[in-house]
Amino acid sequence: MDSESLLKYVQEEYSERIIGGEMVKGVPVFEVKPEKWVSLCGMLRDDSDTMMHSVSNYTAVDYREKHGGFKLVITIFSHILNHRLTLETLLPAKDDEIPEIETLATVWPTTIWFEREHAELFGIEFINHPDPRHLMLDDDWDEGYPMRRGWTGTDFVVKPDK
Amino acid sequence: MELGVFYILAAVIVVSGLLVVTLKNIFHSALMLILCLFGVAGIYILLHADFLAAVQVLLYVGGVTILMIFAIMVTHQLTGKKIKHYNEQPVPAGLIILSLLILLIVSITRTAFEVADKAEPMPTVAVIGRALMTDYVLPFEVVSVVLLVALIGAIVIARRD
Amino acid sequence: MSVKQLRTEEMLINMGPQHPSTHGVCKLVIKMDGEEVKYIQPHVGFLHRSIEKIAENRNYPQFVPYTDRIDYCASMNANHAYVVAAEKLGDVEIPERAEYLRVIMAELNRIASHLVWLATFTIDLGAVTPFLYAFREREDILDLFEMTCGQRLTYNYMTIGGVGWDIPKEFEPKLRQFLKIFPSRIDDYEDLLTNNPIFLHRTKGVGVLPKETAYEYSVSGPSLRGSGVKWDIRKAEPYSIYDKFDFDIPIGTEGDAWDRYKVRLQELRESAKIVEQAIDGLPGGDFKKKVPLTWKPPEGEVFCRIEAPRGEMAYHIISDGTPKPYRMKIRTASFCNLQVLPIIGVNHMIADLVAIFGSLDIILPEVDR
Amino acid sequence: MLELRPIFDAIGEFLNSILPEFWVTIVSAFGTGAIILGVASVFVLFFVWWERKVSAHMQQRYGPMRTGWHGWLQTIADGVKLLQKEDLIPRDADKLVYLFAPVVCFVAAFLAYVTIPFGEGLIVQDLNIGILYIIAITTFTVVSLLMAGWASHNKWSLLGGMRSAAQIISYEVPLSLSLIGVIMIAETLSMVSIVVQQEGWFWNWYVFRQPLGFIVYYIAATAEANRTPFDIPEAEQELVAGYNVEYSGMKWAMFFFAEYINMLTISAIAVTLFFGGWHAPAPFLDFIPSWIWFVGKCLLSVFVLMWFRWTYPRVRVDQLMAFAWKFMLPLAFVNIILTGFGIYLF
Repeated sequence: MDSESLLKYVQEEYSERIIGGEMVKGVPVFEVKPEKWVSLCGMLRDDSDTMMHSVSNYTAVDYREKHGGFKLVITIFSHILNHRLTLETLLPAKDDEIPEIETLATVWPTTIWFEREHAELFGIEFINHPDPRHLMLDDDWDEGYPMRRGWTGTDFVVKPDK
Repeated sequence: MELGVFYILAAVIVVSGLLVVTLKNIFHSALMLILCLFGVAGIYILLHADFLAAVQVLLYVGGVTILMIFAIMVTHQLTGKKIKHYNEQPVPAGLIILSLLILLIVSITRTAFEVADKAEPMPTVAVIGRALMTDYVLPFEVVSVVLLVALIGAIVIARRD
Repeated sequence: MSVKQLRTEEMLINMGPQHPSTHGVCKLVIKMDGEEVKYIQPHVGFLHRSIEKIAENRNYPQFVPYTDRIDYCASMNANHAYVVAAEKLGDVEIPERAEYLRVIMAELNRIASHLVWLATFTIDLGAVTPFLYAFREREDILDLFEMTCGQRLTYNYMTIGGVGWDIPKEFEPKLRQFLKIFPSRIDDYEDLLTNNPIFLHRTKGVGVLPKETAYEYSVSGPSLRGSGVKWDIRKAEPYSIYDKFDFDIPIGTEGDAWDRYKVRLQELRESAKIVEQAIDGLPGGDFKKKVPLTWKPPEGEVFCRIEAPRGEMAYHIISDGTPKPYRMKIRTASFCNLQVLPIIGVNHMIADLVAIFGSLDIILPEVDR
Repeated sequence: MLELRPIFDAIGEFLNSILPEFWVTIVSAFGTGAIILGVASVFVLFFVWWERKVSAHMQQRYGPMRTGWHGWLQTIADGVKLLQKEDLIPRDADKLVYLFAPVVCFVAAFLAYVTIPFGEGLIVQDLNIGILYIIAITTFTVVSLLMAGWASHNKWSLLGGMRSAAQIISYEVPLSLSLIGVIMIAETLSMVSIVVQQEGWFWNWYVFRQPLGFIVYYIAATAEANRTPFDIPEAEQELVAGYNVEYSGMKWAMFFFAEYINMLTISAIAVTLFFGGWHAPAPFLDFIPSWIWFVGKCLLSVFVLMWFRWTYPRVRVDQLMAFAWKFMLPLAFVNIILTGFGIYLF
């Protein structure tokens, strides 16, 4: 399916799950309601017209100043139909709040590591995550969430072994 | 000189044999067993039974004890250092050992050991081979069958899980 | 001594971070029943440099050297992914010569990267000699790069708006000579490995990656194509000028280590074909369009992906109109490919685990970024 | 002409003339031991350098070039380095066993040299059970590997030790059986007698009567010596270095030394049993001393072992076992049966 018809198709089929959709540089981008996030992803995967069975990228963006929360952005695509689209959802959060959302691991297992990374670097909690450990940072990291904007780093001191 | 060598070997055998049963670490016991069996092979050489000595080393050191060590390594619990030897039934064990000791003493004292002449060592391999294939062919085959049965039995037990 | 004490137990082993076959600093916590691996858990992050955070504090052109460090075996491709994304973000038109040079360099680097893979994979299987054979050819490519940009590992060659330097005069004859001998060198590798019964036994049926699992875990690159999926971003979503070249996408059938090996060897030949076409069609003219250090792309975001040697490499750049990106997410192939290791690596011997790890072509700085 | 036998005979006579018999025995025992140790050490030094050169030239590089002419001093420099290295003992190691493992390995490697005829009359003791002795004594190597693997208190070492035990026990069987064909034809276990029977032209060598036996022997011996493609007990890429991962300095060097000595041992056995020992391939070449022929053949065999190592990938542990039991063992039996028929018919 080409991008135009994909945009139209998703807007019509899943209108109650999305807030809006638009074309950004030739790729359809949809704003999804946070509570419908997982169910929409699952439907897009199983729908034989979209067949989005792979994740190209999954990222979190700190938009606390601009939109008042964190955005999750996932780019999914189909090997067979050769089309891709981007889904976005806004998780409201202020200051040091930790927003929560259902995990996508049930839809695409590859998101497990992406979510582990977002959880430790951005401070987003993924509910029912199968493996909620740190991925990149130390297990006992307690210096905040480095990828949040405004995090300036800590004076890193090597702690002696306990 | 031979006597000196004999006493050295005997000391090695007795000490290592004692250590086999007294050491707390089962891996060390197995190593001591290798030393003990090696000493026995040395005695065989002193007696000009060189074929027997080589077979002793080949089978007992190269085969049996290595398999024992292998089993020790595979069973994780045994690789720790805190293995304790303990006797659950000391009385029956003591009785058996005592009777064995008496049997040995009796048989040693009753046998009249003939001191052979200083004969030149003979190639024993051909003689042993011929004996095994003619006079003792039946016992030889029976032993083989017993070993085969043991082998199959081991496989059956190991395959159960 | 009870029977329970005599029971054989699973052994927990830390494979890594210092282990010769984890290709960098990765730790695999594995549980072994005898020689058989029953459970694998990769631990990564030892090389985490938070390049994404660094990106937020650097101007766009300043960030190019950092992309080199994401994948040190294929820096050109990592450069390429970044500059293509940034140019798409700012709608920068670049001279045609620059596009051709980029393709030549990217494909040469793909060859170099696959050669490193071949070398390390065979050394994982215990064959040391192909390692040095592959490095011999890689050396030629590195000489070409050195001639062009003065670097042998982290090139910093491509810039937003073109490439940093034009190729010197002696580049083309040397490249043509390399292209002439290279196919026979690939035949050498095949002689050493492809028909070697030990190699066949070590790779056939080892680490089978079914198509469905590959989809679920977003496996990409040769590892995906080994499973029989004809998917190559150079063909599926042509970026740069890849639509101008004629090349095939080799695919496997079973998805085992053998197929991944065959696919990569075939890709060596295909990449050489592309380089040949590109050097034949190399136009004259400018090689770079000047982009100032304080280049400001318009506000907006872009997601752009390319086919790196290890698979899909993508940059998601969000710009707020300032000279520094608001957020940059780097999606790397190894990050997803490594996730599949615990799935396809279990119930194999530990020697096979090493072979599977090698056959997936994981590079750890790419995972950790 | 340049035979070494008369020299040793002269030394023996000289000793007999000045010392009582008991002391002659002692002195000659220690003397031969020292000579073997010295000669073998020189061989090992040479092999290490040679293996580097062979591998380098197979891989289109030079290998060591800086220390001495074409790097021939490199091994000595390495030895000096190893002597200076810190001798680490892991904290949780079983110290006594840990210390003795390399010693056992080293000694076991040398014990085989008692019955190897290096040239005409150049043998320490021509035992009646020569071959059997060598097969028996080389099993001590595996004991040392098990000791090293177990005592290091390292899981990789333990795995390496287990692998080596399984491997060597498995390959011991086809190895021993492959030699039976030669023994059946020669009707003796004595190494010297076997060599004497292969006198004359090269087609008298047993390799032409026992090709199958030779192949089985050579493959099994490669496995016994832990050389690639059967080097799974140390498998650098899987087990880091297997049983010797915790060893450093001279202890590690002793394992290394033993490995090269074993390489020479299996080559020497192959030469003795299958390639006519010290005999020249043709009678008119007899003017060249016998020990040169023997050493030359050994070096050729060692070169083939190196060639294997730098060509093949490593097999997997289960494939190794399957190969031993399902292929090598039947082949060895077939060889024995064929030899039996051959002896019966001719």
